[in-house]
Amino acid sequence: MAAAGAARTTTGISVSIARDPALVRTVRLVAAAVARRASHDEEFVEEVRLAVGEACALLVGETDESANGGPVEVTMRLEDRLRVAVSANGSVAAADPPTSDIDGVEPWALLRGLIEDFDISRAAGSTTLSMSWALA
Amino acid sequence: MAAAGAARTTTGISVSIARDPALVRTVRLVAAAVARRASHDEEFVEEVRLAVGEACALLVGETDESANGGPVEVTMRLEDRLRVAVSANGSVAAADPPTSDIDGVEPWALLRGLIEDFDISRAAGSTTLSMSWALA
Amino acid sequence: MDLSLETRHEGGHTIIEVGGEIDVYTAPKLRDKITELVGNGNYNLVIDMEKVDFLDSTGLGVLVGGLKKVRAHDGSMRLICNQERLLKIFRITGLAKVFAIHGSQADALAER
Amino acid sequence: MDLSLETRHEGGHTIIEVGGEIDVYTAPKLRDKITELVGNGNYNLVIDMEKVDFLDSTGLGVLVGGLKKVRAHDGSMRLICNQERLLKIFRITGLAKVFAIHGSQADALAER
Ligand SMILES: Nc1ncnc2c1ncn2[C@@H]1O[C@H](COP(=O)(O)OP(=O)(O)O)[C@@H](O)[C@H]1O
Ligand SMILES: Nc1ncnc2c1ncn2[C@@H]1O[C@H](COP(=O)(O)OP(=O)(O)O)[C@@H](O)[C@H]1O
Repeated sequence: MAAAGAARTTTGISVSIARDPALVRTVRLVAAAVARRASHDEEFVEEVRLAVGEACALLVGETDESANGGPVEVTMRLEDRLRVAVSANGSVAAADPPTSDIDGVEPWALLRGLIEDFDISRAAGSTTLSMSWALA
Repeated sequence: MAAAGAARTTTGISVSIARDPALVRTVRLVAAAVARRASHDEEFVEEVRLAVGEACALLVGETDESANGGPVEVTMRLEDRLRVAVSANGSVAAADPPTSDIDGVEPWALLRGLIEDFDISRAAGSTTLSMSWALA
Repeated sequence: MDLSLETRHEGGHTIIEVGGEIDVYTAPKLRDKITELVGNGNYNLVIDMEKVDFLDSTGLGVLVGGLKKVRAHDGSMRLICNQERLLKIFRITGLAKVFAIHGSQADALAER
Repeated sequence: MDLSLETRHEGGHTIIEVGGEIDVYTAPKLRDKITELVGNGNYNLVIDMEKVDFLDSTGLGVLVGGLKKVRAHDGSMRLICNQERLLKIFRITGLAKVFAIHGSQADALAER
């Protein structure tokens, strides 16, 4: 199929959302669409949707109070692997040390457990969550 | 409903895609999701999906040859109205005069006929299609 | 992906059942199919759009191009479309007057 | 939107049937519902997640928070979940060992 071939060319989409929890599901829609271009394995698609949604949720934060923290940016690229970066400037709800506890849930547990290649980097008040998946 | 109230606050999403025709449908997904936040009228949602998809298709162009023309950027904001801007730098497939003919279809006819508030502006080699809808 | 094309021959007509989205990405596949059919001598086409979810101006362009091709051979191209949201697109662009648009395959094939 | 909550009382349990997506946007609504129920003296909750399409860590946090609340009243919180993709999330986070997860309402209500 043409789509499968095209997936090997670098093609990318980036989405930037206001720090509004209601927009996270829209980012999940995009993540699922991009993943589906790379593979028709619905388990893979679901994993990407969950991981990108989770990363986005952590950076958006639950309350609208952080709305002045600037946008959350999500970049997805299909190249040798599916590469996703989710980053936000300013104060980030999940910028606490990775041992923090939100209602008893360790915030990075899900992402770390879900994705083999997962990385958190912080620089100049900005946090970037990077993840990638091999393309079948 | 909380969602209806939230729609009156300025909240926005922007999507930037490589000039790859396969990504246009992903932008349509986003457009439909944003429109659905503003209104549950499916006819309205469908109109926004069609218009944003059409604008995006015109700037992306049909062939991958224009892939080096830089990304196409789509910005959607819910404020007093739903405001959408679709713009692209560099050479744009649809930058011909509005009387041009692609296989007999006048490229702007659909957008002009569909949207009351539609505007094309060109500046410094960049084209922006702007459109907006009243929120019911 | 997300465009399906099924071709059948019936009573001198060639019916293309199109499903999914006809847009800037998929329209070339429909164009190629029409070109192939006309190249093989099928000049009376019926495009069944009942299962089409989305149509943009690239898709319209392919349909207009197809109409030109079959007319060059004194052929015909009929469309089947029931969906108001698609009919609206044909009306807005003035193409509702250009195409013979029918409500069903039976209708489209009945007409002389 | 996109989170539905239906509450029923049956045999000393309060069943919350959740539908849609439990995420950073909707989880507060589930938290409020649990808080309200516990506030009104309902300490034995059954969360039916059969119609849940999506669950993120904000949703997990609300469930863990709910468990803490009912336990503070010597109550219980049982989950109903059949879907592998959700069960996987509970396993990854270690919460599969924390919650009593059942395959059906009958199962959840049968257990003492
Ligand atoms: N995301 C998570 N990953 C692993 N363990 C978790 C996670 N969230 C909570 N837990 C653990 O689940 C257990 C249940 O917590 P809690 O609701 O406080 O119940 P308890 O009354 O048994 O302490 C705790 O031991 C907590 O550390
Ligand atoms: N988007 C459009 N809006 C309005 N009219 C259009 C559009 N696209 C094509 N047409 C018109 O449809 C007619 C049909 O064109 P064509 O396929 O060349 O058939 P014909 O053989 O009748 O000229 C033309 O008159 C053309 O101007």
